[in-house]
Amino acid sequence: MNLGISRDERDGWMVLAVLGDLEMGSAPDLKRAVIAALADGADALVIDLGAVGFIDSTGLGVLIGALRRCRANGAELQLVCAEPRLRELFASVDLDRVFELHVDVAAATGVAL
Amino acid sequence: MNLGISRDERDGWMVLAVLGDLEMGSAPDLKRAVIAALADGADALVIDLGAVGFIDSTGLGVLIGALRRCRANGAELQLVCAEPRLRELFASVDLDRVFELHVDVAAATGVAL
Amino acid sequence: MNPESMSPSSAKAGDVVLEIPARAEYLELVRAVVAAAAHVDAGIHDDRIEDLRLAVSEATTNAIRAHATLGSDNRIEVRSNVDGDRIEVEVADRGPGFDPESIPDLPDADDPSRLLWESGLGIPLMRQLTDESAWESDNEGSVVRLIVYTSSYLRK
Amino acid sequence: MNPESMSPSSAKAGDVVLEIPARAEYLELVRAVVAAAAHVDAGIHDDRIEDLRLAVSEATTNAIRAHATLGSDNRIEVRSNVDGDRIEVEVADRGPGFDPESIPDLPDADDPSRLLWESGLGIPLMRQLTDESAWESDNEGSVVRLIVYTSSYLRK
Ligand SMILES: Nc1ncnc2c1ncn2[C@@H]1O[C@H](COP(=O)(O)OP(=O)(O)O)[C@@H](O)[C@H]1O
Ligand SMILES: Nc1ncnc2c1ncn2[C@@H]1O[C@H](COP(=O)(O)OP(=O)(O)O)[C@@H](O)[C@H]1O
Repeated sequence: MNLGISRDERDGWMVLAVLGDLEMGSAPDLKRAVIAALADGADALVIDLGAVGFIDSTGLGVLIGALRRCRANGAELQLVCAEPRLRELFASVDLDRVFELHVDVAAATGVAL
Repeated sequence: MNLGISRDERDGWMVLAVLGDLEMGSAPDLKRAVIAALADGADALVIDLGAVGFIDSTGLGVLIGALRRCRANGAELQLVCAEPRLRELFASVDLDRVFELHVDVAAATGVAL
Repeated sequence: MNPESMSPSSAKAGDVVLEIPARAEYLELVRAVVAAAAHVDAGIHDDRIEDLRLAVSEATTNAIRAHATLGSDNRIEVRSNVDGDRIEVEVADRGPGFDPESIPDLPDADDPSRLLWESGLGIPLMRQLTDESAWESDNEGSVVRLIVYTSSYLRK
Repeated sequence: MNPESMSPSSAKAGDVVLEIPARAEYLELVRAVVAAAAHVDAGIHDDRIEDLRLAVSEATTNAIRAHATLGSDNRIEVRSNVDGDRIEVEVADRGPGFDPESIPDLPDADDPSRLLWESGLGIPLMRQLTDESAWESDNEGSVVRLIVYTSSYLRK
């Protein structure tokens, strides 16, 4: 299974919009997209999970790795995730304390840079 | 699995609109509905398969049985089935020569009584 | 081939095997698994998958009925193998068996007695929908093998 | 319990068993089968099925990885049993095995070193999502048993 990942600029943020299930088979696609965005000089990233229906531990792991990579590059990272079940999933392994989950892209890019 | 079957009068026809998959587990529901319609005195029946996604041999068998029962009661039977795959299915076992398949209820009830 | 030869130990590496209770509630699951197993190979045309889905559903319906005649809750095994341009599905039951050669032909569609045949459409449909179909049966059970070639886009 | 005890011969009458090649392409199929097997019992709350779906997906991901470390194309078995108000799923692999007791705890969410842990979330998640979870493992493989009670509507 492949993810669809589109890149978009918005108010100085690079938005990666993800479409599909984020799991073992597809999570590496997102990892590559984050690495590429940072290599292209992005210093403020949004990962938009609005069109993601399923995330497993591999998907969560890639998001943690993305945060680590962004911090190492001095870049910002914000997540968009409105779906209640997925928000609960982050909370169930305390990742709601690691990430702020925004309800839409406007809320995420509204964070002061 | 249960079928949804609704009954409706139209221009002297009793229309049985079927919703669901017509297979082993559900086909008996349609058989019962046909028997009940004839018992209630219907002399012109339309079975509308427009909201049926899947039909198997059990489903086709119930339709054959419905035609036999209607003829035995001197009642008319017309079928509505527009979906190309299902029309092909009837044709693949020559049932297009047993039933006329109408594209909508108006075409079926347009048949002269 | 008898149903024994379909036990998991003889499975090929790429097989997807589903074992279900012999109950009508599981038919939809069988159809979903066959479609999903076929979809793993992205090259397969949707129409062919639809054909196979219906053919396997027919085979499973017969298997469920066969168990019912024995009052048996023994399970049914559905094995799918996608290999290059061909999908092979075997449905194995532990029913009473039957003689595949002695299945009567249906009356012609123009014959009024055709309407007496509410059953007997399953095997003709399986033959129509697949490129190859074969039955083996003894008093320990039956196995149907259904094959579609993914390159045969159009129904026969 | 070892993986042997999960061979079809010991299956309970109501079991749905799925055997797949140890490849990521089949994860979605596993999730669909578990959900469908659970849905056959109409009384089960959708939220609990979702929880189980994810937990089983995690177990299967680990099983696929375990086979990959051996370079093995041996298959993985997922057995679902719905019984009254409880669904039990077992995922059995033929991987190298591991010591479930020695899995380290993750650093606290406030600990900066938490970000070094891109993996290790699977087992904590399975524990969170199910009412009971148990691992048995030896050098012939591992079995995870996951149970949800259908009456426990809310996540723990
Ligand atoms: N797996 C099976 N086990 C036992 N008998 C079978 C099996 N499959 C088919 N048969 C026999 O063959 C007959 C014809 O099957 P089929 O063409 O599918 O029509 P139907 O199932 O509607 O009768 C069945 O009625 C049954 O007697
Ligand atoms: N079925 C299994 N076979 C072998 N090792 C396993 C299995 N399940 C889990 N493990 C071991 O336990 C570790 C932790 O598993 P888990 O919490 O799911 O996180 P992750 O799979 O992301 O590492 C794995 O890295 C692996 O070493």
